[in-house]
Amino acid sequence: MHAFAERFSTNGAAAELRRAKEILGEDDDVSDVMWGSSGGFGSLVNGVPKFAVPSVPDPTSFLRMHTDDHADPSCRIKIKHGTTTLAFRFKGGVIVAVDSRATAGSYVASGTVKKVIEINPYLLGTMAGGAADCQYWETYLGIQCRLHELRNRERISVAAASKYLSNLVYSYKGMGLSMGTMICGWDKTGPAIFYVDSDGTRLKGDLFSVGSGSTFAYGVLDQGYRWDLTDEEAQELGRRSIYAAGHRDAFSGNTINLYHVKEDGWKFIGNYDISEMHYNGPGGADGYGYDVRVQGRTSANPPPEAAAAQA
Amino acid sequence: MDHFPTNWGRPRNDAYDAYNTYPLHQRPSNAPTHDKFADAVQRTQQPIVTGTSVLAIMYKDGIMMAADNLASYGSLARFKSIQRLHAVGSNTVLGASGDMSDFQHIQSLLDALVTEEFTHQDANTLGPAEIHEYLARVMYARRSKMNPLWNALLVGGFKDGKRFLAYVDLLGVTYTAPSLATGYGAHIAIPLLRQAVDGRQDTLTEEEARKLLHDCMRVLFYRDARSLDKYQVATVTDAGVDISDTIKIDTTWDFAEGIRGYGAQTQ
Amino acid sequence: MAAASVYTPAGFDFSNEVRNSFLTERGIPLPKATSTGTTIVGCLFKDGIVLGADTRATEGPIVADKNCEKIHYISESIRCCGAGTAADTEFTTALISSNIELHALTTGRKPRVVTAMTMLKQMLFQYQGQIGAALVLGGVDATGPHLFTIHPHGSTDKLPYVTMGSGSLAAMAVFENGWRPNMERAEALELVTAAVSAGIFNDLGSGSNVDACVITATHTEMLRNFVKPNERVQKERSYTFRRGTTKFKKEDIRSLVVSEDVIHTGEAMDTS
Amino acid sequence: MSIMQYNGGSVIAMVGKDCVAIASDLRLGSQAMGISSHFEKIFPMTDRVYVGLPGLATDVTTLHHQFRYRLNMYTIKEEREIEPETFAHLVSSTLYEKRFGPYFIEPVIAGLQKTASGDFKPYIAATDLIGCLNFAKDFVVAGTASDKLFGVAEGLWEPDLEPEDLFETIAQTLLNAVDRDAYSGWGAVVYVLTKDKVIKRELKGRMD
Amino acid sequence: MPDGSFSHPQQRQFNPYSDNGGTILAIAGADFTVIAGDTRQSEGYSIQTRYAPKVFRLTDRAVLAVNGFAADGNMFVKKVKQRLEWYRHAHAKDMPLRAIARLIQTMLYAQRFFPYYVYNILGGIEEDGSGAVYSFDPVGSYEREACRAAGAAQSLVQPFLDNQIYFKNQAAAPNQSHPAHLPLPDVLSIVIDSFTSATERHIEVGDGLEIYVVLAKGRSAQGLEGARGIQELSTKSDGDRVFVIRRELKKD
Amino acid sequence: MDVSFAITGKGYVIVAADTTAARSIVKMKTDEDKIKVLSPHLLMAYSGEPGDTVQFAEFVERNIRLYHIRNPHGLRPQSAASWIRRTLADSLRSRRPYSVNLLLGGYDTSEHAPHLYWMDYLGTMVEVPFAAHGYGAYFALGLLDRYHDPEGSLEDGLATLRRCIDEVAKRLVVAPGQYKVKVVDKDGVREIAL
Repeated sequence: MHAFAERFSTNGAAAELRRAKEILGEDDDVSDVMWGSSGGFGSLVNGVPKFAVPSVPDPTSFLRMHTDDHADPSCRIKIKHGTTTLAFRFKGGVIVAVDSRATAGSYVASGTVKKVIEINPYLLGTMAGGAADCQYWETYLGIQCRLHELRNRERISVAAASKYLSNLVYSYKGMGLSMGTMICGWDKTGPAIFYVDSDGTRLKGDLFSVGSGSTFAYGVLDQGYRWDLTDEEAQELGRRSIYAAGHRDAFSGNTINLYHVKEDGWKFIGNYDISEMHYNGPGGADGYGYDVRVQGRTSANPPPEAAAAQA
Repeated sequence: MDHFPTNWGRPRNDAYDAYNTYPLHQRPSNAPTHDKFADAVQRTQQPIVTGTSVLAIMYKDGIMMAADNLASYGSLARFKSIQRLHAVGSNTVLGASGDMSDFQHIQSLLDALVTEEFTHQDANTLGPAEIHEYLARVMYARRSKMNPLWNALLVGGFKDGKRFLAYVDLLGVTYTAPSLATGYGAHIAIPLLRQAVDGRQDTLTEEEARKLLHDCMRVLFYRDARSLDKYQVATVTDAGVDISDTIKIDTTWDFAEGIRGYGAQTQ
Repeated sequence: MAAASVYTPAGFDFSNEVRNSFLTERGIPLPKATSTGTTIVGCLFKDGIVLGADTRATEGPIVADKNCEKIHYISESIRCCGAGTAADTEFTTALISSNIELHALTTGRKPRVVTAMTMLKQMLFQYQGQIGAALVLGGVDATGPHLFTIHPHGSTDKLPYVTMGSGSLAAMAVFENGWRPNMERAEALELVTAAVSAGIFNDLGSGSNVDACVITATHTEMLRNFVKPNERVQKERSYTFRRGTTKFKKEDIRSLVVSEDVIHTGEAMDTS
Repeated sequence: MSIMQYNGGSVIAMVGKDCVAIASDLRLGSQAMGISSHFEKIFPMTDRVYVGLPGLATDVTTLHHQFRYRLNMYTIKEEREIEPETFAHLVSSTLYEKRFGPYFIEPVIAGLQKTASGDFKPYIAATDLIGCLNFAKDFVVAGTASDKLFGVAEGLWEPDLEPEDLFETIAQTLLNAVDRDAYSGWGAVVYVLTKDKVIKRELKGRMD
Repeated sequence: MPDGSFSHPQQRQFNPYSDNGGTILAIAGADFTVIAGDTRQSEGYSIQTRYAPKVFRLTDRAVLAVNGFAADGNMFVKKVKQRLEWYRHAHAKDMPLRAIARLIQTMLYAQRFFPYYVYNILGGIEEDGSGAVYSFDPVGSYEREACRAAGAAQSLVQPFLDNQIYFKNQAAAPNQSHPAHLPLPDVLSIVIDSFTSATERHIEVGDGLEIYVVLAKGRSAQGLEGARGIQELSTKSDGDRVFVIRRELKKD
Repeated sequence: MDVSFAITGKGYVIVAADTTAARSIVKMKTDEDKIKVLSPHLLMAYSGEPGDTVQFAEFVERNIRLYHIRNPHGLRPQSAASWIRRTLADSLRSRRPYSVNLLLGGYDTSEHAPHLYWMDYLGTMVEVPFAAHGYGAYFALGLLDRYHDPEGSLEDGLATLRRCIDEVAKRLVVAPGQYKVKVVDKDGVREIAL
């Protein structure tokens, strides 16, 4: 039958299908692309995926009512939150350090979250805010970066990648996405860090920290930061800063993941338990913890005779 | 997104202008704009004419379902002889509580479905499992459109030697058990039904089943203010669907004669 | 000054109320108290009253107490089952119990159930439902057996069989179906057990064991944990730890034994 | 954000064989920010009665002072030390007095009760914030990590543990529960009460 | 009202969500994975049914447990199974576990603005023969783990598993270290004890327990022989195998 | 938007508070002293609800002075802290509570040790080696964990304080411009120009 006629006819197979879909609500049209090996991501090649939006007057407040436990403490759908991430540039490249805790309300939902997303061997993204938002969009960004490489026979620049991500999430502004990420990498221009968040902000910079514990991390980071740090010093600074946040902030903690981006791509330096850092430190002998560091030291200042009398 | 440490990552409350985008004392209004035209399309946001509980159990020969004949309009006992049990095809019966107009819509959907299945002439007929699956999809699709069919439905049937009994409601929630009840019955009748049926569905006779449902309908009439003392029973067995005539519940209130007042009163 | 004292006047102290509403204004919601979801029941039989209750206390969806006691003592032949806010039922019944005892001493007569009922309803009405106690009061006195329900706002009801709490519908179904006038003691006890069990097994707010109390003119029998249908099964494994599993930083042992050395000093006293 | 989570903190008490143990974390927070890792929530009332006060920190101090005061009055009046059960009722009525403006504390009481024969019987109890007493034969918990503590304790607790084994069980229960709670942790302290001594141990817990 | 319920006007609206209680958990071993869930489905204080499965066999090497809002959960499982069926038709083999995990992420994220209220745990055997558990939040963030509990009693069960599976906070005996993976019988007993404990303390957990065990290809069913009420669900006997063990839990 | 810090060191407590008095978006004054000297060896930095702060500080000052007059000796820091906490906790139960956050630094001349108490408007009190109130705490605490030395000399202490102030100036949007710094040690209280 003529395709046009079929589309509007009220009988025949197509009409049947249309009616069934109307009743059963199968609105996520399954395209042929999904049939193949691209079973999950097939539709992506056709552009940005489509999302189901509830049919209510105000979808954002609907989403908020059901997922934000600050707006409604008894909300059941708890999206994971909380984080401290940081990244800074120095003469030896870029250091990326993150904690690994995810909390849902007061419950520590996970202590082993990978908050550095390895977009490709030269690009890292950090994860703060909604875990799913970051994971999904940065994976998606990975696909786009790879496509860029295939189209243009060269690696995408950090600036372009971050711009891509920024534009993407900006198109969903106001819908309730929550993402604060740093896209870090090394391209033709050298090491670069871009901060991108779901408000649509995109900032180029040398030093960023993002997340609920970022203020604590900034405290240590700013005081220890110089451009000409050695690699070891820089790694220690990243680790020490995340420890500070993990220690003081209830929503950050568990372990530190440390990455170092150099000219030949990023390298995973290690995973460090924050409690282990507190008591023993990375070397095993010099704990970061205040109590451990100052053990046996006292502020009491007795005059010599009183001290002697006490002893 | 809110960047304050204690709220980090949560959606921003735009009633408060954290980013100082408005230098003057003029804040964006968050109040929902009231659009008269938006009211033109009204969805069922609350049921109007409603039916109360439906009860259903499995027994030795099939399934049995009961529902009273009342449709209430709020607290008004509006229609006192409506039928809330509906045969679908020759192996299935559907019992509905909740909004009666939505139920009638479902009936017409199902009738169309059965007719269509019949026209295929392929020797297949729709059994209770298929009907239930269809209803579950319809109900879930409507809830996902935020436009629910305000019902709790029980689907019971007997086909190819197998009993089938399942529940589906306005949210699309489904489940199955040897004894089911909707509405008030889920609180009042279920304890009695579970006690009598669960684990004994293969030995329970039709007579026992009828008595059980009768007793439960009586308890419901005693305690459910939206119920009636007239009900119908449907059975689905090997022999097909049978929906009984209206049965009247016998009640006694003589215990009340000994009671004086609600407290210290004695005469 | 909210000075602490053991001699503070009787009654509630509202001194924190201002502070708490101040905190609530700051957007900090107040926590919930333990409540007993509860199935409590009571029914009349030939010689008296049988009361029944489950034994679960919940805090939201968490079971706070698996075997709490919900049948409270009012007097020797008057008992009261409580549902609602646990502390309220506990203290309200305790207060009335003590007042009933005083009343009995003043009048020199055995207390009556209506007296307890009136005291309870007056107290609850006074607090306008703020005291969240839903009660089933039963007992036998000089005028015979009586059974009341008392709602948090102070309304009462007098019936031959009553239920309260989140499992009340389940229990009531059993009563509506099975209660008859002038039952024997054993029958009544069985019916009450069945009613409470219906609550235990069909209502998530009720659980664990059945407590029952049989009150007759001459004798009151409290059957604590009358039926225990929900004993925990044996665990699959033992979970004791090797000593030394937990690392600790500091240890401080304080001995409570007062060591006393008896030292003989010289010779015994000369008593000659 | 409930008021109980404002400062955080959790307490648990367990019964062993002729001994009891009570343990708490040491965190004092101001919402998500940790302020101190030395905030004790367990206080000895007599040699054999200990009380743990998890909840709003200002009320921890206020109530501790109030209990100490009432206890002194009791001791002066009665000329004997208070028994744990009596103390539990003192706690309960103190809290219920403020039924309509409660202290935000859920006390946990652990002690050894003197029996008629002169032995000591383990006693534990907990109340909610308006003083509903909960006596248990196994364990009681309270605080922001209470659901976690319930889960672990229900799995790990066994009857008739010797003092040293009881220490391990209560310590493991507490540490693992508070590690899953954002508002509790920052070190922990355990008291094990036996008839002739009190063992206090500060645990090496996670500090994040 | 003291709870503030009348303090500001609220718009009443149809709530498309409900919570149906229950708890699921999964533990990965060296060459097996155990996925379990209770079978109670409840709403509010009512038990809707005592037997509603929450754990579903997807393939011979993958099992999915869903928890949260039952209608969303069932619909989601249905859609996952449909996608896997298509994959099977296109490729004449079952989708590997890690691919299923990613598939579930994208399917969940497609509903980012109208989320499925479903907590998913995917357990099974990876292509290299190791046991694996993937856990998801309602909008699709996921990670591979060794054990995970989700649902109503997650906060009761998870710390217990931390202690017993990961040996968290336990110092190893002198000159010894904690095993990286526990043997199957130990895991099974920990799973059963987790559920009996959760049943004691959480009102929405109980009635029945279904434990799915996925064994890697070539692994003998050692450790399962003694189990009561075991049933094999695998379609082939020479590949990865799936078993289910059914137990009763308390019904109050 | 007040920011205050306090740091203990070998035999002293440094208390620092910003000097801005702000109303909404306006700075009313930039040299306000928000540290009260309560006794020869006791300092109190206050911040919080405008009006409450000064009223409460003066109330405390008078009462501590009164105690000193009535008794042959002043209150030791512990006792003073306990009394202030009690007053604050009780006021919270009154019709109009004081909304004041405090840092109380004192030197105990009998045990020759400095003491520092952190106190918030609810009456929460805890003794700490260093403390901060206001948004500054979010930046300073991590830093102090790293750099604070309980046996540091006064110069060390001031250097650490300078780090805190720098950090806040660098990161806090509404960072105050100037601080008043006071020190208490065995010789009593004195003001230090930073």
